[in-house]
Amino acid sequence: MAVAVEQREVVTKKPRVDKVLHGVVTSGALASLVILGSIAGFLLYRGFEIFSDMGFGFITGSTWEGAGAEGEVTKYGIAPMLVGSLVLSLIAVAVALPLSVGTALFVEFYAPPGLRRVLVSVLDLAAAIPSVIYGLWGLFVLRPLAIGWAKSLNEYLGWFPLFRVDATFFDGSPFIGGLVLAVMISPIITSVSREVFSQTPPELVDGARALGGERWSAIRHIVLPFGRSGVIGGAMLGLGRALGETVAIYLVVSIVFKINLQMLFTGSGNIASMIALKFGEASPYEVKALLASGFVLFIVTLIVNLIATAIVNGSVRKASK
Amino acid sequence: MSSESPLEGTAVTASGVGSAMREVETGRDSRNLLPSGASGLETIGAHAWFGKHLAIEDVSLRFPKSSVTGLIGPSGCGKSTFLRLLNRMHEFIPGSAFAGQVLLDGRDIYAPEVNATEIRLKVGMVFQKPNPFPSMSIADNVLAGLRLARIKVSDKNMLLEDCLVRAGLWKEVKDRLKASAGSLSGGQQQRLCIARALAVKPEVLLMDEPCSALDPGSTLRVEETIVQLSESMTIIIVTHNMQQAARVSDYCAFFLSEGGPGRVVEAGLTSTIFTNPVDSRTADYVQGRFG
Amino acid sequence: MTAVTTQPSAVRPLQPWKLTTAQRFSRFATVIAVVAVAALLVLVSPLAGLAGIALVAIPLQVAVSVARSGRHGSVAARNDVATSLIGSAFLILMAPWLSILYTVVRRGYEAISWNFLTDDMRVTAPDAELGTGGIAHAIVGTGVMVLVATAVSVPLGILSGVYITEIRGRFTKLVRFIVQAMSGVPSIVAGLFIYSTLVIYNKSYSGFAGALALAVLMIPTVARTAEEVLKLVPEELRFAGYALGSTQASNVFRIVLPTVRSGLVTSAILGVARVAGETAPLLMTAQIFLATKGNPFDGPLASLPIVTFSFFQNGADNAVTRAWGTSMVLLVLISLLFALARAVSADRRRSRR
Amino acid sequence: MRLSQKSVAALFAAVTIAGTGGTIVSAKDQNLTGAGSTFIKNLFDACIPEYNDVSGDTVSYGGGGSGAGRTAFINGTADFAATEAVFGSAEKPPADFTYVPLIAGPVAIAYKNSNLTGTLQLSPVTIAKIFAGQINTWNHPEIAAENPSITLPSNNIVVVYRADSSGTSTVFAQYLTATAASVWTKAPSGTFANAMPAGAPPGSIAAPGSDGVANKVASTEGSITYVELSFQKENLGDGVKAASVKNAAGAYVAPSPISAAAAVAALPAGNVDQNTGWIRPDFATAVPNAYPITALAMGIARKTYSAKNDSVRDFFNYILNTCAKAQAPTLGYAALTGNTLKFAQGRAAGISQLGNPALTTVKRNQTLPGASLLNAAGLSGVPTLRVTKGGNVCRVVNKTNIGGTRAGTCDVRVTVGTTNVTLKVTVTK
Repeated sequence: MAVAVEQREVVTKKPRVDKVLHGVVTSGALASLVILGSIAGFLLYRGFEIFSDMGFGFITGSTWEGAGAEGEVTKYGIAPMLVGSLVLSLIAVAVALPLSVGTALFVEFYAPPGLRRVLVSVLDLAAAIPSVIYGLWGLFVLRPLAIGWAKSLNEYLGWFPLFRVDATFFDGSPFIGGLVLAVMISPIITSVSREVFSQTPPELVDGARALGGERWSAIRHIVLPFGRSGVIGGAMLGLGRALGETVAIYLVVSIVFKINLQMLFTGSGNIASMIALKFGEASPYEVKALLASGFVLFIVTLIVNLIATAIVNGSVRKASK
Repeated sequence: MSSESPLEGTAVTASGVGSAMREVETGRDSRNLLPSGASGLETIGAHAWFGKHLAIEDVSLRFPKSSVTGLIGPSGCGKSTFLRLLNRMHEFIPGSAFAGQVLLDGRDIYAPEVNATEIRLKVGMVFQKPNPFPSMSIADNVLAGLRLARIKVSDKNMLLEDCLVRAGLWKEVKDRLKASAGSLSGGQQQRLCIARALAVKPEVLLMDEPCSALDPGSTLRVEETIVQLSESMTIIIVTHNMQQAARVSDYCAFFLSEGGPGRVVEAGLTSTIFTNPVDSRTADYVQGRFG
Repeated sequence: MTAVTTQPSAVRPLQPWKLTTAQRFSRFATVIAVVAVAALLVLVSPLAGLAGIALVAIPLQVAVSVARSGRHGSVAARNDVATSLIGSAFLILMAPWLSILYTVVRRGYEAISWNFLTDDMRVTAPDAELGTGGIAHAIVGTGVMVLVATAVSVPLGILSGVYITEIRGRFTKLVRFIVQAMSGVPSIVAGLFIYSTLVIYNKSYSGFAGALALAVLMIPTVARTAEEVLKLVPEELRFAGYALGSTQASNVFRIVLPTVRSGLVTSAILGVARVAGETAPLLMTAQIFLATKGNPFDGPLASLPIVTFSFFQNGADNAVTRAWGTSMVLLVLISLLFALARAVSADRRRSRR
Repeated sequence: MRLSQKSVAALFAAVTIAGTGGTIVSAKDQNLTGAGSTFIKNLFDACIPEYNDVSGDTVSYGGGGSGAGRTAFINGTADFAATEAVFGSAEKPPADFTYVPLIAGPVAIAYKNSNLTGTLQLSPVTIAKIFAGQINTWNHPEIAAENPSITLPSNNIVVVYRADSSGTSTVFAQYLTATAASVWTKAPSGTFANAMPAGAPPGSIAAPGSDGVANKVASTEGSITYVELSFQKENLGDGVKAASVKNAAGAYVAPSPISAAAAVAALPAGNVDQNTGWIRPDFATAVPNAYPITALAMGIARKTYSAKNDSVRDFFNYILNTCAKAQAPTLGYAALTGNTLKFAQGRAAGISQLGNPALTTVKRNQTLPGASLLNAAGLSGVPTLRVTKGGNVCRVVNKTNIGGTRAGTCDVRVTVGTTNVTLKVTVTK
C-alpha cells in the first residue's frame, strides 16, 4: 500500500471576474437576506417588547383596549383572533381539500387532453384572482346563499355539536368566512395535488390496470398513496394562505373580539383582518402591538409553511426516485 | 498509425508502488524517453480522494503528443476521476483532494500560481452525454469557448468551418448554422461538442466515454473524427468498448480497483495490451471474461 | 414467396375501446335526467337553489351508477361511483370560479368604456354618470408600482437563486431557509412593516413604499422559482463550460442564465400577477391618489385594488358598478399576464426540442 | 335659483372674512392627501372632483375613519384630516393645528324590517337598550309603548355596528352616554364594541365602514344600525328605513338635512371651544324640530404657512362656502349656516397664517402694522411686540407696529396674554 502519500493543497485560483461575480451575487443574496431578515427581526423585536409588557395575556386575552398613554389601562390580547384564524382556516381546508383532490383527479385522469390544458390554465388563473375580488364576491354572492345553508344545517343537523348555535344568527360566521377561504385556496390545493398526481410513474398505473383494475382501482391503490404527502403539503400551503388572508375576511366576517367556536354563529375574525381594521388609527404603541400580532401570525404561518414544504419536497423526492 | 510512431512501444508505462509494475520492452523507465520540457502530458504518482475515500492511487502515465490513449477498465475503477484530474475538473467536487503531479509540457498544472481556467483551455474535454448549450445556435455553440474565455479571433467564420470540418460535422450543418443545437441528433450533438472543444485550440483532448450514448452509426463517425484529430493533438479517451479502444487508440492503460482504490494494472501499446498482455487480469478483461 | 397484399382502403382504423355514441348519449342522458329529477325534488322540498339540487343530484347519480354497473360486479360499481363523485367535485369547484367571473363581468361591464381606461377620477365624483371619468390613474399606478417592485425583487431574487445554486457559499442554507420562511409572510405583515418604518419615517404614503411592500412579497417567490429553475440546469452544461476554459462568471452569465431565461421570465411574470392584486399592503403604504401620475416618490399613488375598494366604500350604484368594472380590468390584466407567461414557457419548450 | 344666489353671497362673505385666503386664488397644482372620517366621505367624494376642477389642485381623500385621520395627521402622512371625535389625551397633535367645522349631519337609526309598516319612533333609552342587547325583539313592550299605532313583528333584533374605529361610533356612543346614562354605562369609544355596556350582544354583526353597515342592514331582515343619513338613503330601495328619534323637547323627529340644520343652528355657546375651534354637538337640544343625533365633522389642518396649507384652506373654504350648500341636501347633510358658518370661516382663515410672508414683509423705512403680525401669529387680542433677533434690521414703533430700518430679516416675538409666537419678519428695499 502507498505509504503516507501527502495530499496536495490544491489552490483554485479565482480569476478577477469570478471574484467580482462572487461579490455581486453574495451581496445580492445577502441584500435579500437583510431585507427579509429585517422584517423578521423587526417583528421579533417589537413582538418581544409587547410580550414583555403584556405577558402571556397577549396570547390568552380577549380585549383590545387603550393606546398606551400615560396612566391609561392598556390591554391587548389576541386570543379571539388567533382562535378565529385557526377555525376559519380549518373550515376552509376541510371544505376545499376533498373537492380539490377530486378536481385534481378529474383534470389529470378524466378530462380529455384538450380540456386538461385549459383547466390547468384556469387553475393557475384562479389562484391569482385578487383577494379583494374573492372578498366582494363572497360578500355579495356567496354570503346570502351561505346564510341559507347555515340555517338549513342548523335546522336539520342542529343536534350535531358542530352545527349547534346558541341563537339563530348566521351572518358573518366562521362558516361563511371559511367557505370564501375554501374557494380561495382550492386552486392552490388542486394545482399542487394535480402536479404530484401527474408525477405518478405511468408504468405503475399501467401495471395496476394490466392487472384488471378499473381506472378508480388504479387511482385508489397507486395514485392516491403515491401522491398523499403531496396532497397534504398542498393542503398545508392552502392553510398558510388562509391564515394570512386579510381583505376577504375583513369584508365577509363580522369581526368580534370574542372567542367563538360555533362555526355557524355570527362573529369571528383573524389576525390579518384585525391588523387591517386597527392599523389606521393605531397609536405608536398600538402599532407595536399590531406588529407583535403580525409576529404571532408570522410564526404560525411559518411553521405551517415549513411543514408543508418539507412534506411536498419529501413527496417530490420520492417521485423523482 | 501506431506503427509509425517514433516512440513506438515505449511511450506509456505504468509504474505503481505495490502494483504490478511492468517495465516495457526497453527495460527502462519510459518517462525518461521524453526529453525534459518536451511537450506532452504526464502524471507522476497521481492520487485522488473524495472526502476520505481514496479513488485512485499512484498513477503515473505519460501521454505523448499526437497519440490516442485509451483508458479501459471496469466501471468504478477511477478512469473518469483520473481523466478529470488532467484538466482540473476534479476540484469541482466538494471535499475532493489530490496528490502527486500532473505535468503539461513539463509544467505542474497544480502549482499554486497556475490558473485552472488556463489549463482547461489547453486541455479540452468531451463528455459522456452530448451537452450542447441549449440557449445557443450551432454556430454559437462552436464559438462558445471563445466567448466564455474571452478569446479574440480575427476570422470567426473560418474557425467555425475549420472546427466543424475537423469534427466531421460541416457537411451536415453548414446550411443551418443558426439553428438551435437542440435540433441535432445525438451523434451530431456529440460531434458538435467536439467541434466546440476544438475551437479553443487545445493541446490535449479528454474524452469521457464519448460514444456511450450514441448509436453504432454515430459512434463510427465520432471514431473517424478521433482518428483524424489525433494527427494534431493528444487524445485521451475513456471507453468501455474494447473494440473501440482497439480501433482508435495507439496506447492503452488498464485500470482496476479490486475493492480498493483504482490503479493502473498495465499500460502499453494497444496491440500489446490486446494480444499479449503481461498481467493475467488484463488478459481476462480484454477478452471479456469479467468487467 | 407469396405475399398477401391487402387493399389499404379496405382497413378502417377502429377505436373499439372508446364508448360508442349510443353509450355516451346514454351516460349524458342519465346525468341530465338525474339533475332534472333533483331539480323537481328541490321544488317540492324545503331545499332551495343550485346547492339544493347538487345535494340531491349527487347521491342520486351515485345510486344510478351503482344500479347500472352493479351487474358488472362491485369493482365496476365502485369505479362508477368514484367517477360520479370526482365529476361532482369538479363541477362543485368550478361553480364558484365561474360565478366569480360571471359576477365581475355581469356587474362591471357597464362601467367599461374607452373613457374608463384613459381618464381618471380627478374631477369626477365616484357616483357620477358612467362614461365620465375613469381608472387610468389606477392602471398607471399599479403599473408603476409593479415595475418598481419587479426592478427591486427580480434581480435580488435571481441573485439569491444564483447564490444557492452556483456560488454555494457558506450562507446557502441560511439564504434558502430565510427565503422559504419569508414566502409565507402574510401580505398584511409586509404592509405593516413598510408602514411602520418607511411611511411613518417619511411622513408620507408613496408609490415607492407600496412597491417595496410588493417587492417584499415578490422576492421570496422569485428567489424560490429561480432556484428551482436553476437547479434544472444539467451539471454537465456547467462542466462543459469549465472544460472550455470558462470562468465561473462567464459560465453563469453566458450559459446557465441564458439556458433558463424563459423560466426566469415566467417566474417574474407569475410573481407580478400574484402581487398586482394585493390590496391590504397597498392600503397601508400607497393609499390613493385621484390624478394620473407616474412618479412613485411623489406622495400617494392609486392602484387597481385600492381604487376598487374605494369605489365600493362610496356605496352609490354608479360607484359600485365602477368598482366591479375596475375588478374586471384587474382580472383581464392578470389573465393577460398569465397568457404571456404561458406563451413564454411554451416558447421555452419549443426551443428545448 | 335661490341656492346659487346664496352661494354667491357666501363667496363674498368668505372673501371679506378670510382676506387673502378666501377662495381659490389660482391654480397651484398642489397634491393634498386627506384621511379620516367616513361620515364626511360622501360629501368629500362629491366636492373633491369639483374643487380639483376649479383649483388645479389634486385632493385625494382616503377615508379610513376619524381615528385613522387623526393618526395620519399626527404622523404627517395626511395634509388634512376630518373627524367627529376630538383628539384623545394620548394623541399628540402638532402644536399649530386647528379644527375647522365643515359639515353637520344626522346619524340615522337605520333599520330593516319588511313586516314593520310606518315609521318607528324611538326614545334615547330604548335605543340604548336595543344597542346594549337589553331589548332584542321588535315587539318588545318598550318599543310597543312608543309606537302605539304600529303593529310590531316578533322577530329578533340584529344589531349591526362598526367593526373599525369610527367618529360616527364615537358620536353615537356620546349621544347614548349623554341621554341614557342609566343604560349606557360605558364610556364612549371610537371602537363601538368597547363602548357597549355588556360587550357586543349575541348575534350582533360588526361590519367595516359606513357602506359596510348599510349593506349589512340592507341584506339582513330585522337588523338595526347607526349610520350617516346618506347611506340610509342609498339603501332605501332595499327597505332600509330611518327611525324618528325623541329629542329633549319631547318630539319624535325624523333625520333630515333640515332637522339637522335646526340642531346645529341653535348650538349653545358653551359647546364651542374658541381656542381650538372644536364644536361639541348638542345632544340635548330643546329645539322642537331638531334631530338630536346630529354630528359635526371637523376638518383638521395646520396653521403654519405653506403652499400646501394654502390649498387646504382653499379646499375647506370651498366646502364651507360653495360645495356643502349645493350638495348637502341631496346627500343628507346639513350645510353650516349663520354663526356656526361664520365661526368656521374664521377658523379656516387661520389656516396657513403662521409666518405668512404676505403678512410679515415690510419695506425699508415703512411700518408693519401689529394687526398683521397678530394675524400671522394666529392670535387675537392686544399684542406686545419685541424684537428678539436682528435689532438693526427692524424695531418696534409706537409699541404696536414694526418699522424696517434696513434690508434683512429679524425675529419678532408677539405676545398676547401668556401665549407668544416668534415670527421672522423680512425687510425689503
